[in-house]
Amino acid sequence: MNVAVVTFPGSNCDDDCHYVCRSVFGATTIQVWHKEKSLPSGVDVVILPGGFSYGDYLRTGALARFSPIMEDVVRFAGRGGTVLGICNGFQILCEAGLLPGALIRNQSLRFICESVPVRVETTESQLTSALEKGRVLHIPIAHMDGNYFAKEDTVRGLEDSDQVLLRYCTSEGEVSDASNPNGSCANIAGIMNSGRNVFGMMPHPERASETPLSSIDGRELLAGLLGGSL
Amino acid sequence: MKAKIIVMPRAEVLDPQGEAVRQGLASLGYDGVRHVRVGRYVELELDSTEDMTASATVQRMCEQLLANEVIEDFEFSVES
Amino acid sequence: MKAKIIVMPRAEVLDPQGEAVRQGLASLGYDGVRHVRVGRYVELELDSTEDMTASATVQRMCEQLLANEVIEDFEFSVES
Amino acid sequence: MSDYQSSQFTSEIIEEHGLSPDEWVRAVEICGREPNLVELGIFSVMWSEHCSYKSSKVHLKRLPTEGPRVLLGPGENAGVVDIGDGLAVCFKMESHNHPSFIEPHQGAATGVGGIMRDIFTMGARPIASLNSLRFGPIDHPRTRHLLTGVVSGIGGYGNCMGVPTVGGEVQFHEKYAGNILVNAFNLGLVPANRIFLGQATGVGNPVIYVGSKTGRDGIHGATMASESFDDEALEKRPTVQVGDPFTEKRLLEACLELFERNLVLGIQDMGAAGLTCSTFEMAGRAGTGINLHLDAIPLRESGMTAYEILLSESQERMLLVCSPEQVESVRAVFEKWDLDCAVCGTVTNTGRVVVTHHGEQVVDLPASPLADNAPMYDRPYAPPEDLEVRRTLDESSCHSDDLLADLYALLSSPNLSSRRFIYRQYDHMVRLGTRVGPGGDAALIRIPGTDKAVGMTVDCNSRWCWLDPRQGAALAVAEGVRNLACVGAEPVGATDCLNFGNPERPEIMWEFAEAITGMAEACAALDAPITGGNVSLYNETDGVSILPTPTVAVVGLREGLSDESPNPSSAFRSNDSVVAVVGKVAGGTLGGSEFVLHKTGRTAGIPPSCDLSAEKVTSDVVRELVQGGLVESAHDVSDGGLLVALAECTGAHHGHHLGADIAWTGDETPTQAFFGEAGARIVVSFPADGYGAVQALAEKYGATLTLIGTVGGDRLIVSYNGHSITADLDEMYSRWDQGLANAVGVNQ
Ligand SMILES: Nc1ncnc2c1ncn2[C@@H]1O[C@H](COP(=O)(O)OP(=O)(O)O)[C@@H](O)[C@H]1O
Ligand SMILES: [Mg+2]
Repeated sequence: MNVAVVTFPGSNCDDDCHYVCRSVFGATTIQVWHKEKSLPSGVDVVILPGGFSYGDYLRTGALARFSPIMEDVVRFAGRGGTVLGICNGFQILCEAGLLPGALIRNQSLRFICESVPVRVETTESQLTSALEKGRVLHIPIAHMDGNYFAKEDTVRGLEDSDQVLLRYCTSEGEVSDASNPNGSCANIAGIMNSGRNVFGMMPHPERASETPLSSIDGRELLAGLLGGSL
Repeated sequence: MKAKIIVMPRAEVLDPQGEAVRQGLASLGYDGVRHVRVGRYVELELDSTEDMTASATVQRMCEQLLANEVIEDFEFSVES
Repeated sequence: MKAKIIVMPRAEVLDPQGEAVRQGLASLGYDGVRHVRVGRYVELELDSTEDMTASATVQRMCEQLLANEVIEDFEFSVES
Repeated sequence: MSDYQSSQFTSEIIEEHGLSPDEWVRAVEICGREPNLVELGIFSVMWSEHCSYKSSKVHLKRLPTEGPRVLLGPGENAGVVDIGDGLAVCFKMESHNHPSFIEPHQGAATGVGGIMRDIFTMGARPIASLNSLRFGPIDHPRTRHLLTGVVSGIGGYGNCMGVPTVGGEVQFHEKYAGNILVNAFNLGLVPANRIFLGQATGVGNPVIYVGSKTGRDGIHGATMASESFDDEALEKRPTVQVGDPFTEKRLLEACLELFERNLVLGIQDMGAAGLTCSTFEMAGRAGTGINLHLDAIPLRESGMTAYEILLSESQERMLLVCSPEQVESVRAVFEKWDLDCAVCGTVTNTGRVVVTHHGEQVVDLPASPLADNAPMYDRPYAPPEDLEVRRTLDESSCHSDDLLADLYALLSSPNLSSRRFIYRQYDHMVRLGTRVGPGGDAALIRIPGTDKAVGMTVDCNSRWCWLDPRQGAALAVAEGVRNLACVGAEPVGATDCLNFGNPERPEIMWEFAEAITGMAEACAALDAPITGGNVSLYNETDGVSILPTPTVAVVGLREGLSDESPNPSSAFRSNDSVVAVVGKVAGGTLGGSEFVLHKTGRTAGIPPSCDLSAEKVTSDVVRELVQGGLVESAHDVSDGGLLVALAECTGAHHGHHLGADIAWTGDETPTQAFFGEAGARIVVSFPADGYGAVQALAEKYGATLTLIGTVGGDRLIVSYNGHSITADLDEMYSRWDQGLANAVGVNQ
């Protein structure tokens, strides 16, 4: 399994993604600098990691989507290649138009870092095919702009074609306003594109992949993608 | 040549900053404030070209980078 | 009654966001952009009062909450 | 004043540069002539209290700075301590009090940026931050604005840097209403054999400027009108610096790339006094000189004078020296990260710093006398006249009529309630190291590729320090060591940030000297050598000084951890486990306590003293208990006393509340027993069948161990000499958890 992790200026979870892919899943990881014009050959999965690409200046992800590497990431996704955007990576994918909608400022206007429960909304994806629908995972979020917005019909479209991956919920799996940490439309925490090969999520599965850390629930999502044996 | 660009959250998009400002103003005693929206204001200094081209250029800049039309509207003016 | 307020980083203060946008525009091929500053644009709807009072009120709102005068300047207009 | 005897400057100009008549004479001596205006500016910043430590140095010398693991003590940008496996940690704490009062967000942000540069300039990658904050009372009109701004500034900068903020402390007290404190700590990880120093070595080597452009930021010095400063130019000087964490993040990665590839001989960040300080210090430390060309410096604004360029405090800049062959490689690295990089000078053997601007020589000064032989003062000191008044407390006036109501009130008070409102705004998990984060007694950060983790904590009970600076400072160190013990870490070093009032007042100097004495004793007794720190004086507004606040951050090491080792926790874990206190249960005092503050609004009385041998024994026992997995929880008894500590043990973990049934007897009043404060006490819990092993360990060290109850149920029942309270867990938890957010007036 060859995983390319793109480093934008200001990315700060790139090291974490390399580390987890390698040491938890035994994948081969390749560092890709954003100024590269093409992804290395033989890449199976591309990860756009979390962080503050371009300092989050202007809008999150707005400047990163124009990084030279992004053209090839778009081509790769167009060929059906698997792309995962985590947190800032999700924001970049939305700005690049690979995923619908946008991530705006948290409703509280404050940064939120904590482990939150999220509910698995579909099993029709590489990430979740081994999980049960409705399963509650505890995974950390850490963001200032995680408030998912899309037009009503876009959200309905996502729901109708089963593209919602994860929703914020209570520990018991109930999706409600009280369990919505940032104001996201329909409590959406993660989605995929219609081709079901481009994934974006605000929670950080790489932060929940080893026993000494907050939980190991994130590992189950990544396992679907990286095919490692747990 | 100077371009002045206003980028605002679209009407249907929730504007948490605007709402926070409204509440902040209310708690300071300004309760006559009915509605607040907070957007971005961008000022560009351009190498002077003809007005027409400048307008077209700024329009493209907004579409490509300065505004995200999923959530934002923009308007601008160009002056020399 | 509507107030339109522009809040900008003061000229002498570092504006990292403006600089990042300038570089971003340059990398998109807009290299005629010499200088960028990014500020905030706030639109308020006020219960209508007389223009004079409204102006004075908005001025106070800016001083108290909307602008941080240590690092920002503001200007505004009021229209009915 | 005629004794300035200057031919060019009025005495006002010299005074406004902060030079005393004696210092002026000394400056003239060093120059061998009268300094020019630019040089005067340089003396001014280099000999400022902030850069020269002129009032504090005599006392700082008394601190123990050596230990078996210390690789580098005070003097460089940060101290370095060996942690084995070829690795070392590099850490330091700095204050950014004044800027944070003027503009809380940017002031705190640039404070964080500054301390991180101190760390990565040593070759280390920053892996964790702490902060220690002081504000006026929460209902003071400015406090909310200051608190929310400071927290968003710390988070904004640290989060963007990708460095987790893993702990800290916050206190509110009226003495800080006009002068808040923002102390920022950072710790980095560095290969022990690859530490970089701030030295300009190798005659002929290029001196390179990297990072942000220089603007007119933070130039103090001359506010007077003189030919070189028209009013317009003065107006152009911002009073506040804006932090740019995006640039600093790139600067960090670029510098780490240089270190990795050994492309640097010496490097130093530009902090206070900017280019001047780094140039003089780098040459001074290496015994060399530097020729500096200001025309090469990347500028943000046009028309800057030599004075302004040299004294600018623009953020996110570094100065480095490499060999001539390396210049192109260095340049390529900074180009990759889109950062400015300019060769701006050369290392010389003259021992002098010579600066040219527009073809003119504007400075020619010897490097080391300025950097190393700054004036030093042994300022007079005497105890404050009101010390006896401060230490007088009629204890009968403050006893609890309703123990339960007082417990609830304390738990929701700004000083004792949960800090979740704050640390939720800090990314405390990035870099995947955080085994124990904010909310624990100390943070515990694992070191990849080893079985080790680094513990860190920052503490200071400034109320105690006001009533007894010597004992208070000693207790700050002891609390740090105790907090580390609770996560199983052994102290390896410490850094401090000494925040005090005006040193020209004898009573402030007395507080300072006493605090140093207490810190020195405790650091020596508890094996926590001071490897560096920071002094912040003149913290007073309108004649009101802050409480003396010698903040101490202690760093510890934990070894032998595996993935399966449970993470230490302060919360009770299982029903029917035994609750015990290591250290004396009795002996808490109400003097200077949270309880007295809550009851009377006063800070008064005789605070606890620090019993160093009891501290040592208590910490040694608990550390070994935690390391050996013999206890399920360990929690230090600090502010608020035993009852508050027990309450914290029942609910310190979200969604995991376990009650307890506690009882003991003694000779104190119930108020004292429940709310009295003291050092050297830690609450532990362990399965009943583990008692033998715990007892044996306590005996081995000669520690007192008192069983006081059992874990279980959904209430906390505490009874002392038959006085008993029953507290509802949900009630306690919600008061504690929401206390601070409610006081600030936000929902979370
Ligand atoms: N400013 C802060 N930033 C981050 N964490 C904080 C801050 N203030 C307090 N905390 C965290 O809250 C917890 C309680 O703090 P404190 O009451 O000072 O603990 P203790 O008394 O055990 O030293 C600790 O885990 C501490 O790290
Ligand atoms: Mg403490």
